[in-house]
Amino acid sequence: MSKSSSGTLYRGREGMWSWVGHRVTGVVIFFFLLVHVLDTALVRVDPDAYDAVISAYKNPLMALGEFGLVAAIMFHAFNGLRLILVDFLKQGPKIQRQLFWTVMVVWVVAVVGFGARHLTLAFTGGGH
Amino acid sequence: MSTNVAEPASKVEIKAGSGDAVESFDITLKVRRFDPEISDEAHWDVYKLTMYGTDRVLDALHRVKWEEDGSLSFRRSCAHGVCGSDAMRINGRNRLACKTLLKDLDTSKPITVEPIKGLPVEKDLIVDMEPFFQSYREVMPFLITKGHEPAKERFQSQEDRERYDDTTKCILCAACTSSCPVFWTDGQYFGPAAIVNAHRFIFDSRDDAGDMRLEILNDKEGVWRCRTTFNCSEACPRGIQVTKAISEVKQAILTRSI
Amino acid sequence: MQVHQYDVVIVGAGGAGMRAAIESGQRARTAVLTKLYPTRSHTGAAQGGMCAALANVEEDNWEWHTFDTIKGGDYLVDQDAAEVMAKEAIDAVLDLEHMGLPFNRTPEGKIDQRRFGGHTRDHGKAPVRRACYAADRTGHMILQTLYQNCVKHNVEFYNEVYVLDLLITETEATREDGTAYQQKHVAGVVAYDLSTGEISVFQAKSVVFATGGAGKVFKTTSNAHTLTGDGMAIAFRRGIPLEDMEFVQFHPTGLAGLGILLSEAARGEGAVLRNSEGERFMERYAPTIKDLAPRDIVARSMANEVREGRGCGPNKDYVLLDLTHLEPAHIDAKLPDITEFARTYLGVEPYTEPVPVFPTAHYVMGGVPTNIKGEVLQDNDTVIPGLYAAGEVACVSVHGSNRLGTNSLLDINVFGKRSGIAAAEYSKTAEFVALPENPEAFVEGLVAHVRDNDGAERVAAIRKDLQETMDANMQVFRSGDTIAKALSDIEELRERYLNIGIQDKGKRFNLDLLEAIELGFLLDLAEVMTVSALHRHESRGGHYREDFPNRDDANFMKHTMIYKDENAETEGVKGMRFDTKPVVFTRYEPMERKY
Amino acid sequence: MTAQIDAPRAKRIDPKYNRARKSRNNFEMMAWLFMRLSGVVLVVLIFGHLISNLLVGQGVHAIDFGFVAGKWASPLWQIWDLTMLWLAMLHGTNGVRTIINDYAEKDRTRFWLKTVLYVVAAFTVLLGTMVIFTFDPCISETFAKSLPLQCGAGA
Ligand SMILES: Cc1cc2nc3c(=O)[nH]c(=O)nc-3n(C[C@H](O)[C@H](O)[C@H](O)COP(=O)(O)OP(=O)(O)OC[C@H]3O[C@@H](n4cnc5c(N)ncnc54)[C@H](O)[C@@H]3O)c2cc1C
Ligand code: HEM
Ligand code: SF4
Ligand code: F3S
Ligand code: FES
Repeated sequence: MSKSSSGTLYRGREGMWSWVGHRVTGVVIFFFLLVHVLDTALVRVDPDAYDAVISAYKNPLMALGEFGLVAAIMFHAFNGLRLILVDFLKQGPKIQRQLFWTVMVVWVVAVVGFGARHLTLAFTGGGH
Repeated sequence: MSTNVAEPASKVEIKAGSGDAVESFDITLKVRRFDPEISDEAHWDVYKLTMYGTDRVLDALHRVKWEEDGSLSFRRSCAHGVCGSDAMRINGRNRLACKTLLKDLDTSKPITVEPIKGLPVEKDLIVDMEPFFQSYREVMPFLITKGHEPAKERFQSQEDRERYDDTTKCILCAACTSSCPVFWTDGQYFGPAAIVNAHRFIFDSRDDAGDMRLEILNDKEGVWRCRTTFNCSEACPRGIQVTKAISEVKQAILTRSI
Repeated sequence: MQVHQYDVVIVGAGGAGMRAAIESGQRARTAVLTKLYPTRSHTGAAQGGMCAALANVEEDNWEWHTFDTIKGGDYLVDQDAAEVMAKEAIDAVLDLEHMGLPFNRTPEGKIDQRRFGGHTRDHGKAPVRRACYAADRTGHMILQTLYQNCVKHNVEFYNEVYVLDLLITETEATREDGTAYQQKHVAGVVAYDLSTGEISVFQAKSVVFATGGAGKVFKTTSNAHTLTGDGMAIAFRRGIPLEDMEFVQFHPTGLAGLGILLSEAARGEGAVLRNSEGERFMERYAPTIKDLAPRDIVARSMANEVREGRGCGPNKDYVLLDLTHLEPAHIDAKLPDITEFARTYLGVEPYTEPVPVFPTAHYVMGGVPTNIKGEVLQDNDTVIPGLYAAGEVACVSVHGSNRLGTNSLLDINVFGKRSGIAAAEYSKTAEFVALPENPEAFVEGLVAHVRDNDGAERVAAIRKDLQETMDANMQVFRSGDTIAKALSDIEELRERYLNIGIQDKGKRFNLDLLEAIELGFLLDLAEVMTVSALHRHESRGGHYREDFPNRDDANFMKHTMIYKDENAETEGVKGMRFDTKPVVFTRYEPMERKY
Repeated sequence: MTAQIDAPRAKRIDPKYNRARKSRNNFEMMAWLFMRLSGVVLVVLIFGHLISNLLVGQGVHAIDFGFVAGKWASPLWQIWDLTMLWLAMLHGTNGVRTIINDYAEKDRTRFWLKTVLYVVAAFTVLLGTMVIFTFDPCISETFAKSLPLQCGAGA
């Protein structure tokens, strides 16, 4: 196809951007999952190594990363539920935009809630 | 059947019509140009025009073509949104140029006009529609009936007729298919327009080949590639609930297999 | 140059072309050449309906339909043709239904029908429900259904291929009465491929012209930009006469200033016209059927209201179409598209506000003369074997001097089908006519001339001037003076046309070039229209002359025939020959046309 | 500069526009359905997992070998994590498969990317399964002491 078909970005709306988000978060989670299975596998090999790796997760910087990951999972999860509703509810396609904004609200609330808890735990050093 | 309406009054009070003269304003039109006879690269051309309140993007393009640069090429015919010739990307979204009033756009910024995405560009705003029509033809977009043709019309209840009304409105403008991020990727996806036109027959009570069409759309390039991004529904100039139609086809395939 | 051979070549993929293709494609090797993708054809813009005396909702029969057609056409209709059309209308509608057309339905599930202008029960007693419809998208559904069936039957299309010439050869022949004449034969067409700029020859045993109308001669029109009368002009340039070209229909309800059509179906569903005083003025002009009078009458009444100062708006130059007494739900069910046009293009909400409307050039009643088989005539009665025409390009003449609403969608189906069958059948027994020498030479010359000319005149400017003079002088009201003015303007524009220059010199998608060629067609047709109009010293149907306000059956109950002829001169125009052709009467005597 | 103009469109359908070989079976439908069903289940599983690991008590700070060992001492959590692993991996793998199908431009690239994907996914699933099933809390000495009976150590 000729190069000229590129041009400005398509200005999609909620539907398209939520799909971009869904796709990106899906891939991010997938790669995390691969790593996560690997690190968890260490429990089978050497408990100390496992603890060492896990303690890395407890570092405040990593906590931010975890926070991001959980936010991604939550977005993917909530939006995934929205997609399922859109697919199976009779009124789904009609109310997709409302559903999207509901997802956003729930997501923000959940992320803020989780963040408050998780980040305080991480930065106050918790029990250990 | 037409309902009977009360005979209208012979004389009524007419409100003093909104007598405002049509206002004029200046716009900047940024058009993506491409002519392989001149260069392999596309570029933007910018035009400054004075236009009027009832003018549409198509009028602006005509103004350029007729008064400034005759080589600007685009398709158009009916000029009122029924023939489907002039789908293009206006300010980043697929629209019909003849249905997009300039005054409804932000005229303080340049208005960008580009060809629709995902189909090979031939020249300026003209793309090759053949892949699009190819998909359309593949879904068997025609009535298929078994048995004898009745001497009179086939009967169809008003409810049955209403069932597929929405998808009969399609003008094959390709605004939907070329707004679909999945179609952009490799152009193999059947695309929303083909599905809309299959839907029109799948849900027509007179048709007997719904199963065959469902089978066709159960293909790996069929309905399952739709990721419900809704760009198609938003782009459709006929207001067809495209994603809903796709959903209904998905569901029909599911119920048929289970 | 490439030469293609087909049994049948159909030019145009609108309703008429595709209806012909469906028949011909199943009988003979057929190609359809069309300058637009088939579904872009202007048949898709038709809104209101297609008439047939199905009698699904009330008593009706095809004989009443014949009568209405003849009376509506102000008795200039060839009555044998009108009979054929009204009779075959019923099958034409049923054919479409069987092909899948989604008509609106009655509660019993039959095809629903509604009222339309000029269609009456029992010879004018009251409006009758005769128009079969699909909301206000009837033409769209017809075009889609026909295209779908072309796909079904694997019809071969050449899309965006412009036919620019008709290949005609002539042989010496003698008539029954012993006089010698030149018999024309059709050998094929020459076409220009928009995407490559290549010119190719299509040799064919039969050629069907279905290129639609020529509304772009006017400025305010319901017609598409691409309706430039190509078929008529091409035939005319090859010595085929044009019949009744003075009769152009102005549809009463175009969106004011834009010309976009609001179907007569609006009035069929109960909308009424009002002037600035809020008066339903049609009660004065057509007391019996009021707003549902034939189009020429309504359009003139509107123009008259405006002329007498009862127009609306800042310039008092339009009247209002009032739907506000109709239920919004009813409007949505029956007139969804046209109300959206009002909203989109004028920002008017038809539920609550009346819509500004004014007559808009809509339909060319005249065209290439044919008989009821769709065969093209080279004079009053000599058929050109193998050449057919159907649809708006043709003049059968079923519409006479004024077409009734819904009769055109009918015309394209009935005569499209007839010509498709006839063309295929003819091709089975006929031989290819030898191509003339250098068949492409004419088109090559035309294209090269337009491409290489470096004149100072712009195509768009000439076209604009043409359309403006036609609007000003050849519209609803005409007179000897205005017509003469239009004609002299056209002559001037022709001079300027010789001196055009286009900017796009490329081969690919050179629409600049084609617009210039189309302008040539428009100029030819405008000239024929004005010359025809000058000759007709009477008022009849769509042709209203203020200097001759009455119908004059004694002198003008006949068709106008204009020929291109280098040796003749008509109304001061060199190269044109004027003739007439008798009207065919079967059983209806001309009466005064009152509604 | 002038580019060559070949016929931009063949008169008839250009073979390059013909869709790749048809696949008329229910695979894509099942995959689609699976994404939705697994999605619903995954919400429960993943949120349960997150809550128990990151929110309850000490949150992330509580996680160490002992935490894991303690969890997997219960068959409920074993099954929980096992299902989650399988569903998430299948779901994720299928998701990435879709994405590869979308964006890979050549059939060869597509083939290789998918092969790598499947190998990695299979490896990960098997590894994870093995870890959960053959998990041995006693390899840690500290832990073995606190669970003398199970480990049979220190006796
Ligand atoms: C807005 C509107 C509403 C209408 N509503 C009604 C109605 O309700 N009822 C009714 O009966 N009638 C109605 N009419 C009239 C009717 O729709 C038309 O007269 C009819 O559709 C004409 O059909 P056609 O097939 O002759 O031409 P078209 O549909 O115009 O098709 C012309 C075809 O010829 C092709 N063509 C033209 N020139 C060339 C060339 N040089 N080379 C190759 N191809 C060429 C074009 O590509 C096109 O495919 C309406 C018309 C308009 C404009
Ligand atoms: C938490 C619960 C989850 C839900 C409700 C959920 C839901 C969904 C749904 C419905 C889809 C299909 C989207 C579509 O067809 O358009 C999907 C796609 C996907 N999911 Fe999940 N998912 C979840 C968890 C996960 C996890 C844990 C992963 C990673 C391993 C993942 C990775 C993906 C990927 C990569 C896609 C493909 C995205 C695409 O094609 O655009 N998801 N998810
Ligand atoms: S569904 Fe809508 S956007 Fe798509 S082709 Fe049809 S009319 Fe155009
Ligand atoms: S834009 Fe594409 S992804 Fe589906 S909802 Fe429309 S077809
Ligand atoms: S020109 Fe016909 S849809 Fe725009």
